[in-house]
Amino acid sequence: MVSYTSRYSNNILKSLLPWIISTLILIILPFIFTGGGSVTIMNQIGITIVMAMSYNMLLGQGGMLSFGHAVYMGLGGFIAVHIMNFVEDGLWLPLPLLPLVGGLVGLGMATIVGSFSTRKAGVVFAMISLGIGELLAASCIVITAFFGGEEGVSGDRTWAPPTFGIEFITQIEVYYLIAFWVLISIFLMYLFTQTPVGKMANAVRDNPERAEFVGYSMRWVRYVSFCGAGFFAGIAGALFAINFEILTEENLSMGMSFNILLATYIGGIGFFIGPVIGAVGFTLLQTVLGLQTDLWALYTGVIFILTVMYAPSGFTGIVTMHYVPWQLGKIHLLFKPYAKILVPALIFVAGLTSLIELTNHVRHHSQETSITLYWITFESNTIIPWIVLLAMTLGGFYVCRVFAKEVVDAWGEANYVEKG
Amino acid sequence: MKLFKKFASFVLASGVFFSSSTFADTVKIAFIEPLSGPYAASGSQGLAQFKFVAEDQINKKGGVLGGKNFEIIGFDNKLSAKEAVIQVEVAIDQGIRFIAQGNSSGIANAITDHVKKHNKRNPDKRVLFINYSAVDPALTNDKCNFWHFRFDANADNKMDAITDVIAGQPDIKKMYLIGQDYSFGKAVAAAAEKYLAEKTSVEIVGNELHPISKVQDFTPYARKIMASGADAVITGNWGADMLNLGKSLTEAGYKGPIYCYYCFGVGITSVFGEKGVGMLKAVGEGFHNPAPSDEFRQFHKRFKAKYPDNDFDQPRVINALSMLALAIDKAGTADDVVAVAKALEGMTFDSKLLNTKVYMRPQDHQAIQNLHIGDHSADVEFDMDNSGYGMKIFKTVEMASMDSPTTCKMKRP
Amino acid sequence: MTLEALKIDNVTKSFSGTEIIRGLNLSVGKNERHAVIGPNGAGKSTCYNLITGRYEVTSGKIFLHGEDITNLSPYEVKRKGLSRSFQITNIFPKMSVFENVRCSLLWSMNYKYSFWHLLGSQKELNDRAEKIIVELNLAERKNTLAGVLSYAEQRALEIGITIAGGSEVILLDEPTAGMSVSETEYIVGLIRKVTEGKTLVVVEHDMGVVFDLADRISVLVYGEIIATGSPQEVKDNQAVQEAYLGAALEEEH
Amino acid sequence: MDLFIINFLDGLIYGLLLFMLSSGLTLIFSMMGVLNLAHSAFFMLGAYFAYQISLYLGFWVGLLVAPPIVTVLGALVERYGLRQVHQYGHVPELIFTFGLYFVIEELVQYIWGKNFVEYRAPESLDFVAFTLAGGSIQAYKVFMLLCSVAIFLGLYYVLARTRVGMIIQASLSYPKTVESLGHNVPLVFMGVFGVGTGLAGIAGVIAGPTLQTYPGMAFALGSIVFVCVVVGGLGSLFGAFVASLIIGWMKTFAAAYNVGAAEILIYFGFEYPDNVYYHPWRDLWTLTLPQIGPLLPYLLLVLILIFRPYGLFGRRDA
Repeated sequence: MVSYTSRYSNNILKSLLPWIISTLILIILPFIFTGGGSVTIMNQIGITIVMAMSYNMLLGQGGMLSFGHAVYMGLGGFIAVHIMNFVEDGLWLPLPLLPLVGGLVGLGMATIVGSFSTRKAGVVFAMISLGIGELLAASCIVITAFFGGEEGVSGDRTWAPPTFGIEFITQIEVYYLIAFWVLISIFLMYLFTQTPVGKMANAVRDNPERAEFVGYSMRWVRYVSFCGAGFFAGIAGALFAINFEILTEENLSMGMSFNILLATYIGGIGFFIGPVIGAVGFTLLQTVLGLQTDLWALYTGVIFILTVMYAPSGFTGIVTMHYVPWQLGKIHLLFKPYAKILVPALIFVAGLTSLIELTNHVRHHSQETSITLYWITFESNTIIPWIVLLAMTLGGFYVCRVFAKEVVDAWGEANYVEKG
Repeated sequence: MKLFKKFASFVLASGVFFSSSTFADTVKIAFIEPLSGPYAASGSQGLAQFKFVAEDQINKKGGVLGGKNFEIIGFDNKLSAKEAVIQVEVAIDQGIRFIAQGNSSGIANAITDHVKKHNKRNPDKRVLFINYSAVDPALTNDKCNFWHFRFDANADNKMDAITDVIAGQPDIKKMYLIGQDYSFGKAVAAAAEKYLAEKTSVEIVGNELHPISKVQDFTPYARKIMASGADAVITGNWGADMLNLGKSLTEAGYKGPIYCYYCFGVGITSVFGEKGVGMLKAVGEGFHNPAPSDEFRQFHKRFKAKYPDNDFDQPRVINALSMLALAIDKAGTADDVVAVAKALEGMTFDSKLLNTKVYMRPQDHQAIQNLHIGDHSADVEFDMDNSGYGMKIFKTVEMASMDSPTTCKMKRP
Repeated sequence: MTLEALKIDNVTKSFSGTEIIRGLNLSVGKNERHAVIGPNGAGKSTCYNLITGRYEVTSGKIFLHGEDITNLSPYEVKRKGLSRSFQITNIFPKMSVFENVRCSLLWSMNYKYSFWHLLGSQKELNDRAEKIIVELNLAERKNTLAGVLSYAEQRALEIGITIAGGSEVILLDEPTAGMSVSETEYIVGLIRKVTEGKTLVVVEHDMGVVFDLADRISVLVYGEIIATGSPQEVKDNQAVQEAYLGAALEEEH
Repeated sequence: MDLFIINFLDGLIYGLLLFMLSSGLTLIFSMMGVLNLAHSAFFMLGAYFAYQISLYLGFWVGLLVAPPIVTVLGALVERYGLRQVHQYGHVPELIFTFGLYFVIEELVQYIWGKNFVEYRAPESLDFVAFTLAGGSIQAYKVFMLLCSVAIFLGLYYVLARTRVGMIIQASLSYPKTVESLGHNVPLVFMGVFGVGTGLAGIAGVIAGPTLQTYPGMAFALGSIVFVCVVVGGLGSLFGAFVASLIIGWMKTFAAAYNVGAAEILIYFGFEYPDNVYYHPWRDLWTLTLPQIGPLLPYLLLVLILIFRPYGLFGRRDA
């Protein structure tokens, strides 16, 4: 009996360990990345994480492709901003509880829309979500009393009564508020995957027909997941409202929904943690790469297409692929080929992107001849950079092709299980 | 190994994450506009003009504060309020104290709101908002604040000028108002109704708003306008909505004038070509035919030499940067933005280059300046879109709306 | 009169005008092991699909323990205590064997659409799933993804999913199709074991299996039951002989 | 009445243009089960290619040459992109075409810039064909109308009367059987995807001069085409035709008649508020039909999907 208890508590500790580590990381992060700009970006990453995780409840866990998930986030956010403004008129609600209200709004909306949209999955579901998304995004402009037209609705989070003496004036205070809700949301979403209906969502995704023959209506299973996703999207919306203090029609727009799809997919929809990676990666692509080049969207699009084609389980999938070699103790076989291909691959990518940037530069900024790429400034109207970059691209590509075989062989070797 | 180091430094340096260094030798101005995506054209055109004016008009003349140069840094807001707020934060974090923006009043609203809150919460890192193009009247009325300065005439001022011209045209008896269904479109319609009633006996035969950027085919609207018997049309449309409306009207056989705010540049002038002659009549401060001065000819030549594909269509950029430079010199600091703002208030700027005066009204931070009504014409010295067509001034309203009322109640620190 | 476990009363089914099932009558008593045989295309699978709500009947009624289940949806039929397997393996390929079995237990253990129970701490549920997996001889493969099991193991899992919910009436669709002799033995043994004390309807081509398992046999030809009776009665039936011989002759040509 | 007729004609022209787009989309869907989200991007490519060619060789050469280029591009995308994704299932295919849309849009901006380009109707069609109720109809619009009708008849002929059409028709209903009959279904897929995108390309070439050629044109028309196809019934060419016309007329007439909510509200006995701009229901009182016109197709889409998920003319099991 004693041993059972200790094993039990040991298990609990083991399953709680990732959460404790995550909490610590979230606490430490602002001390590593200092400066208002980086906290703003981290806040945005946090919001995107909640949103992408919520989206993955639909796409990854439930097999529903939605083109209108921003609707639930947007509505949650709009209500949250309005409440922030009501707080000024004497409504008592501490700011840290606002995401709960946002979540309930998202839940409410999902309850309505889900009641008819979850009857079918696949194209029909996708198209209903597109229709609803377009409808609401467009009514944003028409219903100005609630949505504030194209300039949106803004509020001020500092009007809320102070919570434990915190007024949420600085970004860092907001960061910890968001971090708290990110943890709570991820934890709850994780628990959801461990419940009967969460598990049946996977079953319905894999084989809806058989799920019906074990007694579950696929529609109701989808409906519950859909409502759950709406709830967490609403939380993300309220966090958005707290962080940015403004909600506009953009929050409900197709573009927003598309971005979430991109982020989630690049991260990997088949894994619980995938959307977190995707949200971090995508936000950095958007903000950091966006500062470097105005072609960031092109690069993001290409990365997305490559993911869909060659790594359907996303970035997380690529990482988890290495679990088997690691377990077999053969991961070291991969180090050398990887290191070998890394250099030519980097040269290839650097060369190709530089060529693209250079062409773009000549095409659209013809008179400014000096251009800086990867910290090297040179003249774009001379022939030498072109030759060098072309050589880098082609050479890098060729060497990659040669080394690729080694990688494939090593991969096969590393995954080979001896019989016996 | 060298490459690896390079890669590592790329990863590190690409982050705004680590960098928060401030260089004291330049006065940095963050230019926050759409620089990617479908609306990037106007953003990158504006950036070119800012960079050129800073170099040509400020830095070459010795800069400010005895030798500090203006440095324009572009930030991509992707025409999104959220991104704009993020970029403002990033800019502030890089030590930038002046934010310039103008495309889309919605974004301007978000920025002015954010700047107001930021300045209240961070008195040590206050910033000024240089609005060079967003014309929603609310920005200098109900939503005005001490940190916001508008260098473009607002929608009301512009309508004031348009209706001055219309009042002098007795053959215009019936007017059709059409605009995009959002705050700016509504502001244009409201101003048109008001001024037409005040100044003329023109009958408004149609007043409607259409969904913004959602109408692909304007033919039914054109039919309606034809059927209403309108002699003239007023519209605040821009981009594809402007182009499609104008094209549908010509195709439907409409022959009258279209008074517009944004019917030139970004390809619109070149697509209209000969068909726009006698039809498009735009309001703005930025038309240079005939040339305002010899100096401007030289200036324009230098600009075109550097940016042959761009138009210099926003001379208010010259006003904005020149006035900012004067204010910084007068305040003796580029860090204490309160002093700079106080110097800017009530300033009258006499531009030899543009041969005009600009007055920054202190009560609402609205710049008062000459407004022109221009004709789409081939008889121009400076064309647009390199198309051979440009805007030829046929009427100028001096210091337009100098005494217009404002609801602004400005709180000063 | 005791109620039949399953009763099909004059059911017809047409697909765009063509009648596939024509006035089908069948009754299966409680705890009976009933086999349905017939040549290919006779309508056996259609018949299953009609009973379990995959297709809507054109006319007629279906009763389960005397209760009308005509045109109920598959999950409602299952909740009333009727469960089926599929001819083409129909499992949850991206979930482990254990999860497959546990999913099929959920409804019958009244978890419904719960999002407040954590599966990991439901001791009874997990124990039952473990027990079924042991019965299926799949204990070693407990944590393997169902999609990578061998064919015979998948067929065993298919049966496991079917019986896990504790339904009173079990419909099996060609449980031994495509199996070797030894695999067939294993599956038949399994079926015997897990359907103890239940009503079983099985569609099967392997006559050895049919005569081994069934108490009674019905012969379905061109959408009609032409004979029902004990194995011996069916063997001796003239119409059955003709139908089967006829079919055999046709196949030869 | 004259105004009605002229609006009817305008709506017809617009609807037929939509049909040119939706026919290709529905063809692809019925063959491959893929809703090609990048369809409007190919439409845009058609316009831009034709523009580029017209700069050197004139409009007519562009009309002839641009669609085949788009067709080849579409076929290549199927061969080297979609086929790779096919193994993962339908949802990844959908997501792939979505990514493709994104990339094409960026590429177009990369190559042709972000401004409007000067793609014009040919001079020879730049005259007023006829005038009705004071409104004139340009010869180019008549040309558009004729083109779309020709395409409809051509498609109909190919599908109903030729051997290729029979194979396609058969593949619509029984892809497995057609494959077992020895037809190279992957090749048919590639061909159909190419032709489908080629149809979008033709639509782009023809519509470019009137709807304007700019990087936002794909987005502007993108989702409305899905509405046509889904409302008509996925995979039904005739359904796409009917739905395109319905939506063409719906949008045209909604824009043409200024029916205001205020009139209706007053009719039902509500009183017009004194200061409408501060009234809580101000948006309702000032609402007009043209304002919500572009929303109507989406409303139709959602309603159709709720009450008839397989569309007006779709097969139930599709």
